[in-house]
Amino acid sequence: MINKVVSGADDAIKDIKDGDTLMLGGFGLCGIPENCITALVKKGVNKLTCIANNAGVDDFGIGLMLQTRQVKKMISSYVGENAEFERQLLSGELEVELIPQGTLATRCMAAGYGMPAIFTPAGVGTEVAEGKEIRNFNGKDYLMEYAFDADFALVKAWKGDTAGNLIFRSTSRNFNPVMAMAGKITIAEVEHLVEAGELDPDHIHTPGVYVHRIFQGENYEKRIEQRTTRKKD
Amino acid sequence: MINKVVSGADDAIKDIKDGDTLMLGGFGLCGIPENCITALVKKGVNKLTCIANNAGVDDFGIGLMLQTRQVKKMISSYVGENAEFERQLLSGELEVELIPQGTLATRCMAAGYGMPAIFTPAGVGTEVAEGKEIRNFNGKDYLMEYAFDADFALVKAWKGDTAGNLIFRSTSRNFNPVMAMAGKITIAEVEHLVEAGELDPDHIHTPGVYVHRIFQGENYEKRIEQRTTRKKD
Amino acid sequence: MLDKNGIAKRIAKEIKDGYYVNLGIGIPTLVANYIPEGINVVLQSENGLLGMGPFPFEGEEDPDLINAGKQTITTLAGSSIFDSAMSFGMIRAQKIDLTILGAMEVSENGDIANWKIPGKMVKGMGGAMDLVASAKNIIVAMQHINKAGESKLLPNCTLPLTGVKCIKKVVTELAVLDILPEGGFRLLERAPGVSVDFIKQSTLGKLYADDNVPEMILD
Amino acid sequence: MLDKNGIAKRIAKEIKDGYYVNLGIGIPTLVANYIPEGINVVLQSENGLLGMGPFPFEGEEDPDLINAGKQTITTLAGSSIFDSAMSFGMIRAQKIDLTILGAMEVSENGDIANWKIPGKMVKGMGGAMDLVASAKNIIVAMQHINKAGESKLLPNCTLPLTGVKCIKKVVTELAVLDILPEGGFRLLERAPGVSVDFIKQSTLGKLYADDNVPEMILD
Repeated sequence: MINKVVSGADDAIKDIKDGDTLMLGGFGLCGIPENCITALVKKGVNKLTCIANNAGVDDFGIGLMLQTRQVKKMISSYVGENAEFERQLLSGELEVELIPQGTLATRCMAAGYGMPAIFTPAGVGTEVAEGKEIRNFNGKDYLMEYAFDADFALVKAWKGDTAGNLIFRSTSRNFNPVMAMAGKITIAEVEHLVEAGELDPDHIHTPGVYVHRIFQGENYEKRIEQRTTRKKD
Repeated sequence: MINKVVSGADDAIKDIKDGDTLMLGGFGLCGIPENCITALVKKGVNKLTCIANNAGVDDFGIGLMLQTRQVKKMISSYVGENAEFERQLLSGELEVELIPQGTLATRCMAAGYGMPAIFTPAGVGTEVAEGKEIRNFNGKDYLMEYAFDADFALVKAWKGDTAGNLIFRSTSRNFNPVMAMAGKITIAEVEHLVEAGELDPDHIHTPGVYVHRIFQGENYEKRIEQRTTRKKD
Repeated sequence: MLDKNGIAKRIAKEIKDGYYVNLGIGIPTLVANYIPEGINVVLQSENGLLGMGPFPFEGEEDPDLINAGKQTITTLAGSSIFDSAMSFGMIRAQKIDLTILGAMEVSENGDIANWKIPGKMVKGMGGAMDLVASAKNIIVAMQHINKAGESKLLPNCTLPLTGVKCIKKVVTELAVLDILPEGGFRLLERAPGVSVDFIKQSTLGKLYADDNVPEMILD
Repeated sequence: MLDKNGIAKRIAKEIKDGYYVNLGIGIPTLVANYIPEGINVVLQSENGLLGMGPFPFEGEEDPDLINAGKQTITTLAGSSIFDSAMSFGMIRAQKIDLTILGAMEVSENGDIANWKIPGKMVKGMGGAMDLVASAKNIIVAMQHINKAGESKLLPNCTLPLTGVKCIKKVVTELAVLDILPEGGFRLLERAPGVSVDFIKQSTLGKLYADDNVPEMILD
């Protein structure tokens, strides 16, 4: 089996350079590549375009890269849970492209499946449709949307093996598998790195062929954005 | 949770009628819906269009439905492992539409994902492209292929729960999950039917929302088409 | 006049046995509290879960298990997890029977605006555009009139649209209304104590109302 | 002149460390037997497996575990299983580094015919059209001349095509040849004991050959 293990986050992201387009997995703060983000902040790489469903909060997730003004453009479905984001957007320092969440996910999948474009009804008749090709199938209008083209995809999995196979845990799966498929180079950080052979082939969510580098992550904070509970009766 | 359990194959297929379009999971004889096929033969429903990667062998799989002349048309990528198939084809009793295997799979997936059409380079410049729209993306030609529209999908899983969630075993997965997503009505037969809650939500390949009826199959033969082995040294 | 819980309670009566339901953020989330006993319903959360359960007990929150509103939740027996592409795949393929979401404005031809107010910080449409464009059955939970007393049920939406000709039913603090295929709101039920005349005054879009419109039955 | 195993052996030398490889039915399957030691290669089987292992020991066959040739096989440590859509998704997205497949005819501009003989029972293209249309690196394992002594390396294919302008390298019982971007076969190596003249005679398509073409080194 081909070994994809690298020593850690710094090593994994070492060739990410100014102006690159990155995909970052996660939904809100759930399932985000915490170690890679820390390493990107440390490396200080700039003018990044980030494709990610959300932009983190002020002091966590992609918010950390906004604080250091490393992000030129966000391509997301829902943003603005952080004051710094809003400030940069209003001041024109930051560009934002808002995309329906399903379109965002499917444009990732399209890249991973070698499909140059997909059709979706999301956004027909709205400003999202401006300048896009509309096509009618069976009486319903669809927009043609293109596959993403990302230099790197940074994803976070629960378990991974040395061959790059990934297993996600619960709803931290979200965008991670579709982005893992879509990066020209895919970097996976995992909570538990195991030897090839320890994962059941039937349980693998992302086959190792899609993963170029994998490392054992550390110090996961896994912050909760909306802690909601009920009381025991 | 919504209960999808029906009593058995006869019950599950009771409303399949003459002229319907069926998808049948499996690759060769691996992972085919054996119980549903037996029930279809027993019911004697006719003029079926079958979307399936292969057409079985003379005395097993879809071959059983060919013996009884229940199939009007096969939509497949590779057929003809059976003499009766060839006889019916040459005599004009049976229609066959041959489709590249990846196109077949992706047209199923497109139906399950609500995408009316997909683009694939498979078949460009060949007779498969005849009459189809060709479109160039980034310097490469692609064919536009449409999502399938099937009345029923018949799939075979290893485990399933009462909520219709499915888990497949090894390469018997093949076309089953993409067809399970694609049927207007999806019928799943499983080797092991368990209560909702017994399957790990992270291990489920096909979520129950795609499955309309599920039953505990019986008497699985799981025939091997090409038994290849090596000797212990 | 209904409060938010009243709106949620009335909408819950629209949920049928065997439905897969997607609940948006806000009032729609409250609907889960009023699903009638004996009705089997599966809640979808578009971040990748079928079978959303209640909030966890204190101390049992799992950061890896959240809903589309980023709230900590639980799973149920029979839940399944999937990625974002499959989640919106099943939405697009109309496998979800009912979608309930909030709105800022709805027009008499079924257009909806619920994501953007020009001049204000725009957070994004999230999954709303996918949901309204794909769902076969959408109920909007919204306020009939804004704080200035202006109608939010309009001839045409004034805000940027989320989707066109997609809304079939609206439940507000004042009324239950269908949107007719040929256009126009049809008044089906009045909130307790609200007159047909008041609903007429409060609806700027074309409204069809009989003289005898029944009052909602909430329990 | 090489036998089938010789062709497979020569092709195996094209496989580099870290390659994901799809092997077609026939001679390509034999290539697995000659992958050099110390080279880490992962074999993909397009029915849904990465990490194809050897045939099982007698009595250990698993009907649920087959390759695209429907043969019983095994998995290896690090194998993964997926559905047919993902399998061809990774093929289409060019995640597979090398595809090796058989052919009936190849043309000097890289067209390939390997699925249909008019007048004969047509079994289908299986995954071949997807593979040739998508793969960035395809090697064809084929016979240079048929039993009647006629060339199968042609100016244009006479049989219905499987794919156009997609083949870059051909290994036959006589030679290793590249197909040039501008068209034409370029002779790279001769099989042991085979002369350049014989290869010229046996190639109907345009052939570029130096006087000194090295003999293949197989071990």
